[in-house]
Amino acid sequence: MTDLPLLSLIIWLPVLGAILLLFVKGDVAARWVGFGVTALVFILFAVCFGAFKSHIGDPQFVERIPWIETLGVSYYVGADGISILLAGITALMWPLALLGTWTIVTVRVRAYQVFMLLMQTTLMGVFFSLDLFQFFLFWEGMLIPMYFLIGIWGYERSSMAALKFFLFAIFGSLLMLAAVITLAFLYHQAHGVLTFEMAALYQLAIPPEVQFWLALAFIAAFAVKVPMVPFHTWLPDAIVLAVVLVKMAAYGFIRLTLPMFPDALAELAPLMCGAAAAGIVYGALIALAQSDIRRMIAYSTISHAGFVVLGVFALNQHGIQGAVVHIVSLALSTGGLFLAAMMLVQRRNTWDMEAYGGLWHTIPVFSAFLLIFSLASVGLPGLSNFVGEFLILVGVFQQHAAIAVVAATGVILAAVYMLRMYRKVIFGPLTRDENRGIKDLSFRETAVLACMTLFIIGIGVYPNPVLRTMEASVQKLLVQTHRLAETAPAGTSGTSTEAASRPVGLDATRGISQDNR
Amino acid sequence: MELYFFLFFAFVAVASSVAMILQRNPIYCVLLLIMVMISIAGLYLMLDAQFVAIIQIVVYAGAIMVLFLFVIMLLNLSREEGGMFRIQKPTAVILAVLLFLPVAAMVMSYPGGGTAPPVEGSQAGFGEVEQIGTLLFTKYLLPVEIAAVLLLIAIVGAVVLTRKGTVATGE
Amino acid sequence: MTESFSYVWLIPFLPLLGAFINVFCNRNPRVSGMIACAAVATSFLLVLAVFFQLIGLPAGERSVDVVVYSWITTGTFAVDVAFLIDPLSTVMMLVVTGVGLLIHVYSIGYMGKDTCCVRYFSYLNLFMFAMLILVMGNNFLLMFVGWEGVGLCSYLLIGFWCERQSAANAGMKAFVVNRVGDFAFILGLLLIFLYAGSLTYADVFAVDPNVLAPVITAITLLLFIGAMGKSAQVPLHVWLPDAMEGPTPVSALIHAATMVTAGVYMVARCHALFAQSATAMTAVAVVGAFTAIFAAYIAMTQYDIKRVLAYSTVSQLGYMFLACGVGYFTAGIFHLVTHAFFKALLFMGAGSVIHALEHALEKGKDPQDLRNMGGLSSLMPVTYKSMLLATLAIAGIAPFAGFFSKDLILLGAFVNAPVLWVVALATAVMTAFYMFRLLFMTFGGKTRMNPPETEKVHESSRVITIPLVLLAILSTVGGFIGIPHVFAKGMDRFGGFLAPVFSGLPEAPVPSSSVELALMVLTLLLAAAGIWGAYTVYIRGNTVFDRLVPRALYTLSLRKFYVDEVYDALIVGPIRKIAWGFSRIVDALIIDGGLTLAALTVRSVGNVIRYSQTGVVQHYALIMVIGALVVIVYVTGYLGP
Amino acid sequence: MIPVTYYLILSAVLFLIGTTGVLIRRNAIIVLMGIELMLNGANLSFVAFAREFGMADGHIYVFLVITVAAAEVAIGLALVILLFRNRGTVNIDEVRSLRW
Repeated sequence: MTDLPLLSLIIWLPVLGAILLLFVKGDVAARWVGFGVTALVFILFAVCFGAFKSHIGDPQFVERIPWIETLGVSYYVGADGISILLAGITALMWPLALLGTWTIVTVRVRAYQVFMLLMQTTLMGVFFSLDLFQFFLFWEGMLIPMYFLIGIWGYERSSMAALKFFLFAIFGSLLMLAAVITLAFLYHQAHGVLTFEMAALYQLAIPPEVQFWLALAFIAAFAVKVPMVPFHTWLPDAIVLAVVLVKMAAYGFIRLTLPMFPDALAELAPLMCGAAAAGIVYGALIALAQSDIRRMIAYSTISHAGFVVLGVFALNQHGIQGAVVHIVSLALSTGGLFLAAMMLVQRRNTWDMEAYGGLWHTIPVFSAFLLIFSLASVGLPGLSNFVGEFLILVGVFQQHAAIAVVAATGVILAAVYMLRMYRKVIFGPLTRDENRGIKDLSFRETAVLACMTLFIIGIGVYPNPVLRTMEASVQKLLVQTHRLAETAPAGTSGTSTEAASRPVGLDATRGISQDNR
Repeated sequence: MELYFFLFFAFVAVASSVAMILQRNPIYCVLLLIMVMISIAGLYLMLDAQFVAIIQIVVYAGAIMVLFLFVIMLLNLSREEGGMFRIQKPTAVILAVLLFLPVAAMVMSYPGGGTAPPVEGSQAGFGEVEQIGTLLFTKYLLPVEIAAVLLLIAIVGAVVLTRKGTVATGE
Repeated sequence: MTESFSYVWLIPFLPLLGAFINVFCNRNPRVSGMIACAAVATSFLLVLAVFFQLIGLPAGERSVDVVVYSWITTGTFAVDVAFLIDPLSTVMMLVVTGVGLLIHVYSIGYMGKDTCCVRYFSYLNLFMFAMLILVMGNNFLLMFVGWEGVGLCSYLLIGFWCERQSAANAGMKAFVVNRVGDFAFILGLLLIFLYAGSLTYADVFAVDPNVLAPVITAITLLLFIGAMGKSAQVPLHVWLPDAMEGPTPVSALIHAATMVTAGVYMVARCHALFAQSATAMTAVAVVGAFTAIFAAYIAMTQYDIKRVLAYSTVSQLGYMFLACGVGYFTAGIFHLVTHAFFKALLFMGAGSVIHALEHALEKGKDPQDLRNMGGLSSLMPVTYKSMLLATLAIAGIAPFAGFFSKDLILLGAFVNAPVLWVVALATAVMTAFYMFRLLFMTFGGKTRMNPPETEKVHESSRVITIPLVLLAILSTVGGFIGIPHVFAKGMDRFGGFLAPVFSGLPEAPVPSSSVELALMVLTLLLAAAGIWGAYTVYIRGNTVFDRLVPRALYTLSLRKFYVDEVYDALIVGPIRKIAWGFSRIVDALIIDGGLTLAALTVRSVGNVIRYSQTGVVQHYALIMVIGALVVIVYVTGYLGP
Repeated sequence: MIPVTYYLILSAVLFLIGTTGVLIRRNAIIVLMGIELMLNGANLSFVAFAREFGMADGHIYVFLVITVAAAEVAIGLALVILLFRNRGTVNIDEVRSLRW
């Protein structure tokens, strides 16, 4: 069974679905085809996850077909611990998103399904590609369906939002393209042969100052997608797919920046952690002042994305594993929150929180789900976000204590703005009479939200399967990240090759006092 | 001996082209241009390019110039009165001279000049129709096909453009 | 030996199961009460079984770890869901499930008619689950899970009647203030993990002191701030009085007996850490004492029956922290247990009074306001008698529970920190005063209700009164489990039971028995003085105190030292402004503005270049020729021969 | 035998005369003729080099240039006719509507 080219199937099946959609007549049929294909992809993924051996760090299910020999580019696909988790959450979220927005998207349904399927393909492509050129192609390819999805199905001012998003993304990708080419060129210079294979590029010894600029280019490209604070203004208008992008950007960080530029990271990591922590507080503060649910969720995503970046740039086992778990739970909780908000708005089509209030008795089921999603994103222990957040804090605390404290304040602010939204929308007296008529969630909607809640609680209560699948590959990544750092001046404290977290325990005082003070 | 022929043709070409751009009456311009073309055909002959010379006269001078003539007649253009020239006349001349200088300098520095190879010594039939024909349909097959398509498009375009009642003509 | 305790995971699981059943499988309100009580009753029985099994073990080995499954394992960070069964956690479990059971029974009567009481009982069960996890966890992270879970349930239960805006606000306030405490708690955890390499109690306490030395004070203070947030000590106490918006059994369970004591339990559990840092101990003691007197002072002038009890809880918690601060952890826990009894009883008594008055008073008269009550002793005898016993207990009158536990704390304070002892004494007087003021205003004196209302007042149903009576008995008898050895050697079974947990502490100095007796008499006299004061003012209506107490002091106390207003002005207001500033100015203007600026510059440059298109063909030709010229010159490299 | 440089100089001269013609004349047809002259100049240098290197490829290029010229003239004159029909004039100075 596993000789079947699983990964290629997962990547290209949605495209087939999209083509199939062209011949389908009628909205409902289109929706069923869209849902069917994504569900099939999920089943395929489940098989893949089952066959995945978590103790090996290197990529599995590898498929390689030479594509452009002259450039040394090949269609090189493989899944390791981290990418299989991120791809898994995408595979899970897509059918749920399609099912969730069944009645919400009514205009041009067929095109919507086509674009959603195309986007899934490009996403899977990004997660599974081991060839830098192919990675870049999927990365760019992802922009087109997103542009249309934001442009057509976004909300008012959506065309402007789509344009703004596109410009930001293009700005980022140009930098990345430049970096990719220089990398390939350097490799060619060093080894004669021209290749874009990531594994090969990891081994490349790049002089530190060049490394600095390359790292900067990659980071800028991904920072736009995260979005990090200065580049985030496109998000509030293009909230529809914000969560997806966080996954992409974080994966970009983990897969490309960390292993390739160890020396540059020695200086850049504290900077990025500081920026991320600032992003957390900044995003949370602004979310506090929003009266529009959509913008509030957008800024909370920015705040949570800051946590993810913080985890990634902690450069140790806990930080990165925390970041990946946080991405997975972010997709579930914020995705669920936004889906629920869309369902509510579909009934009353206003995004303003003030228009609601006292909904607890009119729509109890919805209120319960909204409560679970809000609490998940606040980081209540026992739900998935807490596992990620706590691991990130543990990871960052070892490297930069002050930054961890700032990030931890994000926890308080998160509670404030999320519960403020909940109080305005659900609690309080039922004053407006148009709120009385709202009917509760239909069976389909409940099923979707229930499935998400199941996963949120599941990961919260028993996160080990998720943690174990990526343990080996994070280990390998860290060995990769710190290989040159050892020769570099004692920038990062991780001396031994095993997990970079400081050798804690009895000699902890020596290790701590040496670089914390 | 050949030098005289060359000088003669060159002089005719240059003189008639200068006359052409200064001539007020368009018909005379066309005739002058035909004169230039014929003199250039002569030069082609001196350069053993018989086929091209013939083409030059038949197609270029014969067909294209006649087309010009036809159009001038159609539009019934008379002598141009008044400011025949654009105000930018001096700039144009200066530019022409400026443009000529580097080219001339470059050409003069060309080493191979002066030792024209013996005409008979080269392969027989150089520039003959047979050699051109083989070349056309072997090495340059693709360009020929493209040229054919180009002509087709040109014809269709011209017809469409000038037909009455189409969007282009605005009736 | 651990397998014998393997059933322990059922104790927290049963309330969770009850909550699950209530939420998903049950719509009928009456049945939901039954399910909830059944769940808590079975877990109470299990706790009793654990208690007796633990006593069976020799004193030394009374600490059992029961590991259920490994929760998070990444590299060096390994935390698993495991329960620690030792005397301290067993005592807490007994209190939580015991008092919890009585409150569940009480709630059936109290909430019976409420429409959505199914939701109420599921929340109550969820709370029990979270509290048990907090108490039974064997590592800090599991305690934190319980910590936040309990915070969540108090948020849900305070905001239970969510139609009332005040309830919603109170719920959010409680959660946010708790979150501030949890923020400090998390930082403490991080520090512990960084230095001790693990989060399980056994490993952390086993780390030898000089490893933790540089950060021990930081860790303990951070943990204490977390405790202050949860147990409503002075700077973070603002949420408890507002939490009275929730139904009364909620106040009884959460805001009297269990949740608020979580902080004391945590400090007691980490006694090994706290003992290593003198500054932390003094901080705990000082904050405890100050909170005690501060809250008692405010409680004296409040008119809402539940607010008086809320401030009294804050004050008694201050006592417990004082006890821990001066090293008498056993006394702290003992007071926690006795306080749970009589405070739960007081709240439930108040609840039955409010319950009765709700129907009796006309519209618009607040059933919780003391000024609308009076003379209920004859109308509600059982409630009156049980509340009388509880008030005597809390005032610290001889045979009752409060006397023994408070006396131990006073003894500890006298021995270790005389200044704080004086403060504690003053608080004892105030406590006696405001408790009996409450008693006399509700039950004593002539009724302030007009005749038609008094007919409608009648004693609550048996389901409510039985728990009252049971707790009354416990309040009176409760003290005897910890009789100080002054009266009877070896009778201090409570101290003996907890001794192995606090074995690591330096032996507390024991004053001579005569001094102890003198202290007891002194406290008794002061308590009596307090009672006499309340009697003269509220029964005989004597206004002697009005002339004595300056007007300013009275309003200061009535207005709760304006703490809420100060917080709003200093913290809530500025944060809202900063947030508004950030979103409107920084985000909208600067960043977005920057982008639109870039867009504008591009357009303006475009405008300038636009004029180069003149429309005349020759110009274009000219430009082309110039271009050609430039290229040729560039290529050939020279401009002429 | 005439050196190839003479031919090149001549073709440059013709080319430049054509360019000046294009730049200074107002009548569209004359401009077109100027362009034809420029093309002829180019052809001349093609043939001259063909002769120089003994390769007939130059002739092929001339042949192709002629076809292109033919196409270009066809369209050019069609436009001129249109211009005349719409605006009544052939002077490109008076046709400036396609501007900013």
